[in-house]
Amino acid sequence: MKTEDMIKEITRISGGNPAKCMKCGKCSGACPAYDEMDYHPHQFVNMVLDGRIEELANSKGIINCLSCFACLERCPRSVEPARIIEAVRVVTLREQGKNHLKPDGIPAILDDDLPQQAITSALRKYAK
Amino acid sequence: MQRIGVFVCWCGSNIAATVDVQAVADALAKEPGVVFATNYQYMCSQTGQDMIQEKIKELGLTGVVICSCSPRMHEATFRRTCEKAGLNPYMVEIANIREQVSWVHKDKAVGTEKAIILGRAAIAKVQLNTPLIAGESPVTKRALVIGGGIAGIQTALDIADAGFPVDIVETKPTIGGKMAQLDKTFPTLDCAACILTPKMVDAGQNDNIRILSYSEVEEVKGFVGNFEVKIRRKARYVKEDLCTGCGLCMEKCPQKKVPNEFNMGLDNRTAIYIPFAQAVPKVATIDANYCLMLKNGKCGLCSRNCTAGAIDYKQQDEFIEEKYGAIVVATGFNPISLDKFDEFAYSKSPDVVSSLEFERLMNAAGPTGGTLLRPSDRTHPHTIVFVQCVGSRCDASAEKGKEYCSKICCMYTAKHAMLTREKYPDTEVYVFYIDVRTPGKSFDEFYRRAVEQYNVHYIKGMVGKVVPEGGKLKVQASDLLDNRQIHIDADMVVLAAAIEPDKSARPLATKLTASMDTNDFFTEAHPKLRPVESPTAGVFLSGTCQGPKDIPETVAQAGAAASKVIGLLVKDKLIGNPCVAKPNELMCNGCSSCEKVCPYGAITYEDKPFRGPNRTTLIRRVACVNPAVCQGCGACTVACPSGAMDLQGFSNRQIMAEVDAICK
Amino acid sequence: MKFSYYPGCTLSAKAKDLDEYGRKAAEALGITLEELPEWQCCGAVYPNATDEIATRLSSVRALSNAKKAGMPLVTLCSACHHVIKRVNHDMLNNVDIREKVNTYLGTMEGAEPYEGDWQVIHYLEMLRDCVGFDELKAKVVNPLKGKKIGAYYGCLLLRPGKEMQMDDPENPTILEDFIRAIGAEPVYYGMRNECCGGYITVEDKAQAKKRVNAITDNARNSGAEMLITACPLCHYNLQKNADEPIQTVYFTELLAEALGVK
Amino acid sequence: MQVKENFTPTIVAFCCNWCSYAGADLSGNNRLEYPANVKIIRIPCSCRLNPMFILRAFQRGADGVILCGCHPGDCHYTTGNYYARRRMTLLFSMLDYLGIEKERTRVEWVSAAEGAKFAQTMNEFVEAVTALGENKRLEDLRCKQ
Amino acid sequence: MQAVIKKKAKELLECGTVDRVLGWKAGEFFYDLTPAVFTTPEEIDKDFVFSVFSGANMSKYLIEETKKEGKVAAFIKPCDSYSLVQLQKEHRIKRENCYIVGIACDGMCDMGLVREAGIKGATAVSEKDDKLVLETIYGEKEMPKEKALLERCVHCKSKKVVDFDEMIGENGEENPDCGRFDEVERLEAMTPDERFAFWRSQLSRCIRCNACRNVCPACSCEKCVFDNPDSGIAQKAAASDFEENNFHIIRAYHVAGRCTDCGECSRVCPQNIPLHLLNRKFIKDMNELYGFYQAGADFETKPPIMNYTTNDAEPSVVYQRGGSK
Repeated sequence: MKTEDMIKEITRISGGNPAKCMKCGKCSGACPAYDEMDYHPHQFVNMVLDGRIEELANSKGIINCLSCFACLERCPRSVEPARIIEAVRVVTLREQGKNHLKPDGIPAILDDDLPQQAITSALRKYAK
Repeated sequence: MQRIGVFVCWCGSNIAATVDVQAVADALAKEPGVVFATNYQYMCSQTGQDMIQEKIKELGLTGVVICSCSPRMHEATFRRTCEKAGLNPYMVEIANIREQVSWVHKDKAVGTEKAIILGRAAIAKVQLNTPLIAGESPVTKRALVIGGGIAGIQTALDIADAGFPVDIVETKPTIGGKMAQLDKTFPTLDCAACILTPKMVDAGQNDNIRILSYSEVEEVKGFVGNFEVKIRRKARYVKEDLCTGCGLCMEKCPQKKVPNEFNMGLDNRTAIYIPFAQAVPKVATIDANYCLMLKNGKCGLCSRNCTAGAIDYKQQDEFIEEKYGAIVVATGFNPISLDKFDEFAYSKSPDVVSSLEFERLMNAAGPTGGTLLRPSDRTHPHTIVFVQCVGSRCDASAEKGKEYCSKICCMYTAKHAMLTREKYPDTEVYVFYIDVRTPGKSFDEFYRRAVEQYNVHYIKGMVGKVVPEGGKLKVQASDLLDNRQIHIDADMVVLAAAIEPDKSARPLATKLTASMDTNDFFTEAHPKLRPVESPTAGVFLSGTCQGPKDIPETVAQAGAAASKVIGLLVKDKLIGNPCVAKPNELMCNGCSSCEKVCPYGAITYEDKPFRGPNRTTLIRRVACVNPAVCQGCGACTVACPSGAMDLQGFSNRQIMAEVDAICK
Repeated sequence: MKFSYYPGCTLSAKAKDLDEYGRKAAEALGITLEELPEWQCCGAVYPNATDEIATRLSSVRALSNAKKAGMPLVTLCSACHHVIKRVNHDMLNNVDIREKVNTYLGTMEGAEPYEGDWQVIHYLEMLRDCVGFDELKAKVVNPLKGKKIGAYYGCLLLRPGKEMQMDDPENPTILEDFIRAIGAEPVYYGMRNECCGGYITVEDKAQAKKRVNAITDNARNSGAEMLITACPLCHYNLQKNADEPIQTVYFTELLAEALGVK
Repeated sequence: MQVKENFTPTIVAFCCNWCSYAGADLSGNNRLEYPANVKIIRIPCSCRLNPMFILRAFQRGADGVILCGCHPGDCHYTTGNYYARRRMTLLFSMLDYLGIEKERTRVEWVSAAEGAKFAQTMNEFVEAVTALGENKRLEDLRCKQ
Repeated sequence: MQAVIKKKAKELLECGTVDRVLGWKAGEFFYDLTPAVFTTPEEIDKDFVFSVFSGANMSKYLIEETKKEGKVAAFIKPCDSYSLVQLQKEHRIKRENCYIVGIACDGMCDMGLVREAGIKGATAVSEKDDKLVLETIYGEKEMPKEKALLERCVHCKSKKVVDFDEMIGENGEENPDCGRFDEVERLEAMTPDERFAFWRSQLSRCIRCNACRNVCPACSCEKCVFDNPDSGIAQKAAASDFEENNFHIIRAYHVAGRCTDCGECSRVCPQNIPLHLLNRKFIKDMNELYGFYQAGADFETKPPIMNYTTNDAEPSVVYQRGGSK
């Protein structure tokens, strides 16, 4: 995927808008996992904007983020870094080929015999 | 039928190059009502104007059409020309054949044809023009200033100096406003009280100024030059004219546990009180929410001790009505409530304070007598963390805080940090900032002094959490330049809370029919060119009610507002724009549709007698437009179902005639 | 008062106390909790990614079934509540998610479309808004006098405040009010709404330990003798990973005790 | 629908005095061309535009009518264009309901600084109306077939 | 019903509550009921009629009646009551000069539909259960009342009398799901050509008799814009066909936001032009674009066309909305 598309994809999945960031750093001031993360919440926002998604994808940060939403709650600009970190995490897991399904693909593979649990569980593999 | 003269301008070659001006004049000469048509090189030149005047007189023209540049350019010029020749200036119409024809069309035939059509439309309109005479209204030579902070005081002083009487309406028991609560002022660090209180005294003693403290604007009627305002004088239970301000009552008052708003609730006052020593008027006020006498009729100590006999427990709110020519809004600001920012533990720890509270803690007249002490245990703080932009610059969808920059926080935080370091060199001071914004004369130098001379630690980053523990405030924050999270055990945290317009501003705006933005700041008539006037004629803006401002800017705007007011009050009468709405009373239903869409409150209703059938008299409710208030937008004309409301100068028939001329 | 009740997997296995005391206490308060038939695991982690549909399905089924039963849905586990409440918010506000979920459920299960128009509340909200803490106080037979209790909220119950809408996410009072209602004394401490590191507890014990220690130290230094929580993950983490654990119990246990049904 | 050869539509543009009329002047100042069949009528504010004026124009042979006013929020009279916006929305919807081609009516917000936008808008509008051909429907809505 | 109403009318006159009573009396035919003013109990006994043909909206008559000395009583059906409130909002009715008796209503009938049902030579009507009983010169005939209901009653939006001094019968409820916009939707779904053909065929039947204007409670202007020489459109002498062409569009526009959808315009149209479909289009658009609004439902709310929000839809929304085929 091209960098621009990647930025769009991350933004779309996150449901947030990194461009709103005013670089105040409150997210990283609020983060309880700051010291364990190699890239910190404010960096995620900035690096996604810069297209440095590869680096983020390979970082410890996507695992060590506790998804506690402190950054999301306290963000004055509604950037909500937790959503962006999650989006990077999700895209990474999907890109690495750990699953072959995308929700948009569901209707295509629907047939009468396939039990819905199969789909649910298959889809869930990449989530967590 | 009018006798119309048509004057086609060449504008040098600007028009003549792409429009056959002779052909235009010839074609328009054949239009009904046209008795004369000509063309000339420069109609706006003296010779051109002389020609128009000559022809008006010579041919007895009743209407003039000028085919030239945009009316935005020379309409006023040509109206004056015609007026001098004895023609009503509103009998002139301009066909814009430069901006709309010669400059945008290259083909001469096409341009000429269009110029003729535009000329016809103008002729069709002039056929229906009627002479309009601008209305006049008298001016009441008295001004009202709403709000008695530095903005209101300065405006009142300037107006009074010009010789006009001014009333200041202030909702608190004293004038002075926020500035009276400040300690020092940036960037010169002179003491706020030292520069403000002389002005308060001036205002109190000026013969032209009447201070109506502890009062509110109840109702506003009328229009520019002729406002009628009803003012509520809240019962203070003390006769203002008798009270000497000796303060004995305060000593005797047994109810001593009232949170002192002047000190931001950091200490207590008595139920009968004078807010601070330099109050103007220096008159006591009884706080009815706390007074034992007023609450359960048992006490009366103040009354017994008052040698002037000023106490009156039976006092009621009074109303006064006064006429004004101009109104100045100076309702000021407040820091926002910090309820939604409890990650800083503001509501949990008394040692987390707002900047205005810190201001009081530093002030010699404050609750600690000017010694900086922690509110919790009255000990000297050794580490202080300042947090900037609390509630400023927030995204709207965050649903807390304000979208705008509050403008003054960077400077007062630098001041606080500097003063702290100066008075208490053993105190470490950290300032967390997003950006340090210091545009202004000597402002950045001031901030740099805090950093370079006073060694204040400025950290680019933001505090994310404050946890009170063991008498300390554990501050967790980011240091973005160092790319690390830092933890500081602070003794005090000071929050630079965003500022917002005073809550009284919104209802006041409704009473004044003055407009506001989404943040409840008053809108100016033009953001650049008319910054101290509200779009509502006769209403002016002073200070932070219009937007965040520091003291010098506020004073400058106060002076500007005053000069606008003086400019209005020196006039003996106001001449209006005659192109205003006019109802045909015979057709008016009195249905209030027009009133609902009028942005100026220019429409009122009257019950008027009309002749009915069989010599009866019928009383009907009909609309009346105040021509001094109406600005001529025309919203009402479309809202009116019967077409009873029309707009002079742009009447239904005139516009229809233009449509017909163009579509023919 | 009758409610649909969603216990969730953890409450059926590892956190039986939370569930059992919750049910007993409800009974004592005259509340009927009707367990949803055939509920499924909520997925335990809310799918933040807006394009994940499958992980939202079981929450929608639970909500939809509660709607059919005509009773508001009550949850007890913080994690389940977080997931179901937020999925409900998505179904109400995110057209894209709503359409995809309904298309899927419609085609696969012939289910009626669900529009996010049913109420899901946490047990605590039921106590506060349906029973009322004053009413609860009146029903307490065994007030827990003198107990100094710290409320531990964690993250999932409160955040994101705009979606969870339970309490002020930075200055919550619901657990403190609860503690007061059962006769004990609430102790404020700043870390009560900071994360315990529950999500990382399997992968990175050290990080979880650090988080938990910060919380327990702050609670103890602020005078708390015990902590209460609504979250099985926090409960586990606070008990197992702290260097010096502070006694932590589910709030329902104290509720049952105060109502004399423990 | 008959389309005359070399059909040039008659377009009436109502422009508010404060923004759009000035915007039109600016496109003149900058020599930005637009078709000559656009004729501007100056009104004080977009809220002065009575739907009757539009119907009248159509009935007298106009092929398209456009209203230009200040951008919402920038009205010289504070609220005029907000009223105009509702009035025109409802009127256009009604004309569409009667089967009149909705491309014949348009509202565009043009500020005093948007000379280029004014010219561009007029070019586009003339093009759209030219494509529709002559307006017959409003002229003869009631004529017996 | 008639007996109860007549009794009430007489009572109000006799005990001096009112000086006049506004009611219905028979015209040339028994179904041709027209509003009339009664001043004595005797007149009421003689001429007062209330039947399924008492469809006329009484509120408009109160404009003139309440200008007069003394007090007038009026019998107001639910749909009339919305006009009554709307006219008060517009300061047209002096409420202190009238006494309003609300009457519960389960629909008024259309004589045309009775004839269509094959019943000829009718001379009187009465109701039995949910049937209409018609005395005809050929004997008594029956038909289900629902088959004879006026269009507006089939899609009755509300059975609630919104303003009254006393009620006869039990007050009903609003009925938001009355399906009154179904027909508008059907038209919206057509192509513009089809719609144009539809409206042309309808409007070209108009004979400009002004019946719609005369009956409409919203068309109560002191002088209609079409008769106003300063409006620029009343130039009859200039042989303008502007008025002819655009009368109904302008009328619908002028009553938009004030029209309570009482349906009188269509009821009285001698050419059976479905004029209410024009009004309903405006109502439907306003509901969809600016939030639900019912004219005359209360005394406070501003009509959407005299109101705004800063983030209203742009007029270009018309290009995207339904009916774009």
